[in-house]
Amino acid sequence: MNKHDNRHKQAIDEPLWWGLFSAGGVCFAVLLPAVILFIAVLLPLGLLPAEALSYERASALLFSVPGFLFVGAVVCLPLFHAAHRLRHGMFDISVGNDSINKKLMYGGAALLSIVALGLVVAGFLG
Amino acid sequence: MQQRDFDIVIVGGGGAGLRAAIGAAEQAKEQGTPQRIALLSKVYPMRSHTVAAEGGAAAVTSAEDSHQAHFDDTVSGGDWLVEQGVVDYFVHHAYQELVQMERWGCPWSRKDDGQVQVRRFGGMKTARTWFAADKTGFHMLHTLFQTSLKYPEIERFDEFFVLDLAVHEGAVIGVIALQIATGELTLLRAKAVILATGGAGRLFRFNTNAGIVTGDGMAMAYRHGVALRDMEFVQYHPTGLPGSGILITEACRGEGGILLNKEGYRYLQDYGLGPETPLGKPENKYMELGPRDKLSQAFWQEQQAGRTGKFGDSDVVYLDLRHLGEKYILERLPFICELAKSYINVDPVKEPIPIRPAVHYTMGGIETDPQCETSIAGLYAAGECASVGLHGANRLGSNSLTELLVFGRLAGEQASKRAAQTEWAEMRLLEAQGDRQQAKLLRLCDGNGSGENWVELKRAMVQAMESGCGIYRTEEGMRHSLETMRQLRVRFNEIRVKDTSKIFNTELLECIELGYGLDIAEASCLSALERRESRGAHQRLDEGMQKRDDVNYLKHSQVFYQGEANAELHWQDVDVRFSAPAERAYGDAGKGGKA
Amino acid sequence: MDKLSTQRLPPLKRNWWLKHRFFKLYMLREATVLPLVFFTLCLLAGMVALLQGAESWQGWIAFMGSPIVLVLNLLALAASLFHAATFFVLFPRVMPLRIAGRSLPDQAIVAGQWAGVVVVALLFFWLLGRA
Amino acid sequence: MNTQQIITKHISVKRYMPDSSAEPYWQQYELPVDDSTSLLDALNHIKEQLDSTLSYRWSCRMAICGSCGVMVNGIPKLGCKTFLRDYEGEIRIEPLSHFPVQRDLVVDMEIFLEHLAAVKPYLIDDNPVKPYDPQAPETYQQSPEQLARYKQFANCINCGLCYSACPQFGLNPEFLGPAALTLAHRYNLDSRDHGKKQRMAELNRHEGVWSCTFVGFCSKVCPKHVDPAAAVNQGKVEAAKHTLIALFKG
Ligand SMILES: Cc1cc2nc3c(=O)[nH]c(=O)nc-3n(C[C@H](O)[C@H](O)[C@H](O)COP(=O)(O)OP(=O)(O)OC[C@H]3O[C@@H](n4cnc5c(N)ncnc54)[C@H](O)[C@@H]3O)c2cc1C
Ligand code: SF4
Ligand code: F3S
Ligand code: FES
Repeated sequence: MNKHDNRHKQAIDEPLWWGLFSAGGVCFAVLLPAVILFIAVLLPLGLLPAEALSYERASALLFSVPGFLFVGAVVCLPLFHAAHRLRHGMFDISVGNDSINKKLMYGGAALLSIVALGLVVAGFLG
Repeated sequence: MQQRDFDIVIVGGGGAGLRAAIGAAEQAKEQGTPQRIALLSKVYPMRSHTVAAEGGAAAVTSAEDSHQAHFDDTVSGGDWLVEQGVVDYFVHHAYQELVQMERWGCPWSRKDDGQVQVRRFGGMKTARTWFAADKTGFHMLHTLFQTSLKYPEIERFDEFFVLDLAVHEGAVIGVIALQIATGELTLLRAKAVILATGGAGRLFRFNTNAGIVTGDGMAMAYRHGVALRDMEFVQYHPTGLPGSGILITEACRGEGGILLNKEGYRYLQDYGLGPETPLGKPENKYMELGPRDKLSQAFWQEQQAGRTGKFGDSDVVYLDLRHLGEKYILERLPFICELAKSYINVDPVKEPIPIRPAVHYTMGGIETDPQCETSIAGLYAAGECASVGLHGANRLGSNSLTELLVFGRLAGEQASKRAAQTEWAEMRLLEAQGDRQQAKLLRLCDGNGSGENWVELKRAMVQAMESGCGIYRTEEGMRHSLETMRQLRVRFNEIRVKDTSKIFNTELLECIELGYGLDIAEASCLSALERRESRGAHQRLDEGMQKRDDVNYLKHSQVFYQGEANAELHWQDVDVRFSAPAERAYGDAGKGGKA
Repeated sequence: MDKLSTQRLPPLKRNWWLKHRFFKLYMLREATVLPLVFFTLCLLAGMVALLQGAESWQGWIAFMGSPIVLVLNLLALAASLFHAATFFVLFPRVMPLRIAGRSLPDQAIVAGQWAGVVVVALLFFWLLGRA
Repeated sequence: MNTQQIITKHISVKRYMPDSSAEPYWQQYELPVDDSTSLLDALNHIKEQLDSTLSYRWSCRMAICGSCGVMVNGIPKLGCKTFLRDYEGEIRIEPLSHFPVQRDLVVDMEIFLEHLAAVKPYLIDDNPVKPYDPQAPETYQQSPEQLARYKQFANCINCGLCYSACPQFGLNPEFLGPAALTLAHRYNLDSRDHGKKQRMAELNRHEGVWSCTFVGFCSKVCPKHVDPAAAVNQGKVEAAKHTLIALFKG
């Protein structure tokens, strides 16, 4: 049993990634079907009323406090969800090395999240 | 040959062995003498047969119950062939052991107020059987195994098959074991050895026991001169599944299940167990809650009278649970439903379960004193392999799980005390015995000899046991079986295995087990033949022997090994200091009487 | 006891998941994040466009309408629904809900989550669907 | 019931005999089966009638001892709870996946036992409410509801099928795996236990709950409906809570 003692390394970061993954999973499941349907399907197909997402209305909706929250729930959290699954998926098919994959994936998600939120703030201030 | 030293070596990782290991570890702590304990088992401990026990474990629990009542039930259940001092010790320590199990985490079933719940069991006057759904043995074994992991002083040797004890000048000095994975021998030197190897139900063709229950420990002690006591008493359980023999627990009847013959009639009322109790209102010691021997005998009578039904090629009667309702059945007896559905494709909620008696338990075993020590100094035995004198001519259901705890702990403590005052013997003494074992193994694998086949011999053994030593026995049948065992023992010397490899050679193990089995089968047949009366599980049809005969046979049988020669039988007095033998009666006939 | 030199343990090959339907479905579930990432990147691009002005916003909408992008995003829509189906049944097993000591039936929890999806869709309809 | 019709079936068994050959090979057997023949019955038939050199584990033959796990057509199963009546065509029997093979159908379970032991699977009561007194023994109280919370997770027979089903264990044998994590969770949920903190040290490692990706096949193959996948993932929630609390306490 002593063998286990020197492996007692606690994974303090894992609960964080898993928490973000789970929250992102909920957003992905509950919000994204509607988001994708409206923004990526109905909008470009012109099936929404013309002024629904006109430049003015879209800017007003996005560059606001609710918009900030929207981006957090629809972009940032799902990104972490995706990062988590990609990291584990790469381990599943033996691609790369987990500790590097981890940095790449979560780092990527964090970077894109900052960009996304930054855009909202920029729009809000500008 | 690997050599290791331990203060205490325990053979057997079932309930008794694990409890002994923990008991020894605790005792060593209390004594302030650090001790190393080896726990050997031919299977991983949680695979031991204790895992299959379903019904429960008995102890005086409720305020209305008393030690005296549990004592009386056990003594009369055993038809007075019990050591009464031992029973007294047992009933007084039963409760504390079950509480200790609870404290170790055993998930006993509960009442709404959070107290442990008890259920009725055959032959017990009051409800005093603790249970964990219908997987009591499973939960007890896993609790004990997991608790044993707390003790670093217990070192496990999983899948080590013990071949022999090492005995020198009347004292045990160690054991010789085969590591199954490698085929290598290991010598374990010890100051005390505990045998907890379980019963010998596999001597019979049709039984409720696991494949490993082959009586190894009994044979090992026996071959070194320890008496096998009361081996003629073999319990038939009235409710085994046809075909496999898989057990349908007595708890089914405790919960209110009834037994029917093919005409749908509750035939037990014709066998001194009536009057018929109302449906869903089982009453202790009446009808379906009579003792196992009586129920199995009633089956036999019904079979003779042509009132049993057929399932496949087995004669069966029916265990009907349907009136209990689906919800109750699924809550109290989930495992039974699973077993009946898988193995005979019958859903107990919708159909009665076909059942028939099957060999279940060996009441006799390695003779020990009330402290679990055998006639070899430092050699202890506990659990089903032992005959400490608790069960007599018939064991009561749910006494034996408690026995594992009470006497497992006692054996562990005694062994620890002894080890604290004993020195190791010289290793060369063990080495000599190790070499002898090695030679024996080589001979089994050398491909010479007339090439007797173990499968054939095994089949002959189990068939002879079943036909000669069944529920009802005759002089002629037993004599024939005894002769058969003696011939088979000679033929066994010519046995050779086909598989000569070392790694995980299970064929070799089967052969060694068969050798053990033949020796104790002979002892069993001999004591059965010589007991010229009917008592408990031993029922004779011979003229003038159909009744209990306390004048001549209120005695334990003891069989002694004589090497290649025929075994010898002696008689030993029984401890009856508290309760004089009386009529053993159930149903209305038992009212007011001792039983 | 020491490991035996004679033991064999072939390592798991990277195509292990092709061996069984159950594992293929697992991989499919994990792979739902691929189209999700695509959609998220689209969305990011849209935000940049929105910041740049009306013209690029219109350009972005046109880009979203191009057949390949549209197909990929339809895929993302399907993925999100498949993900939801798998994710919702896991939830009650990870967080069994108990009310007054009795556990809530799994089906009720799953149904509740689907109801959430519908509510969100209605919300979007209320926000964007009317003229 | 008169379904005792006997038919002939073929089964192929993956043999490995390190004493005589370094490579495993397939061997075919032909045997009579009826409606109630289990795979274990079939193996016993082979051992006694056809080929005594075949090695496999078994004991209780009633699906409670956990000895007899093998792969049947690629799926981990208990031999004694698998009935040949349910299989058409060829039946291929292999030793359990993800464990080193010792011989024939026998695998080395040592790592499984190590993982079990690692999670401290026993009641830890460092602060007993009532100390145990052999003279006046008393049980803890536990209501049927409290019992129900962990009961299902206490039904594990340690058969190891879930380890053969779990690719994460296959990829990394250091992963504590479904059964061990379930056992830890069983004790954590027990109202009588106070050992959660000690167990968390094991659970909250990369090789603890965090290696599980909720493949879920473990629960699918579990012969006792223990649902280890649920236990492991509830363990994640617990580990996350534990970490949060530890962070706040510094
Ligand atoms: C189906 C069934 C149901 C039962 N239900 C009940 C019940 O409800 N209530 C009750 O009180 N009793 C019940 N019993 C009886 C009770 O379960 C057994 O008597 C008891 O479990 C025996 O325990 P044990 O520790 O003595 O032996 P076991 O549990 O059989 O353990 C024997 C151990 O010895 C080891 N061993 C044996 N030979 C060797 C060797 N040569 N080398 C190394 N190791 C060896 C084995 O590996 C095993 O670990 C039941 C029995 C059966 C068969
Ligand atoms: S969780 Fe199920 S499959 Fe896994 S070891 Fe336990 S009983 Fe076997
Ligand atoms: S299969 Fe393995 S990955 Fe998790 S859910 Fe079961 S432990
Ligand atoms: S033989 Fe015990 S589980 Fe199959």
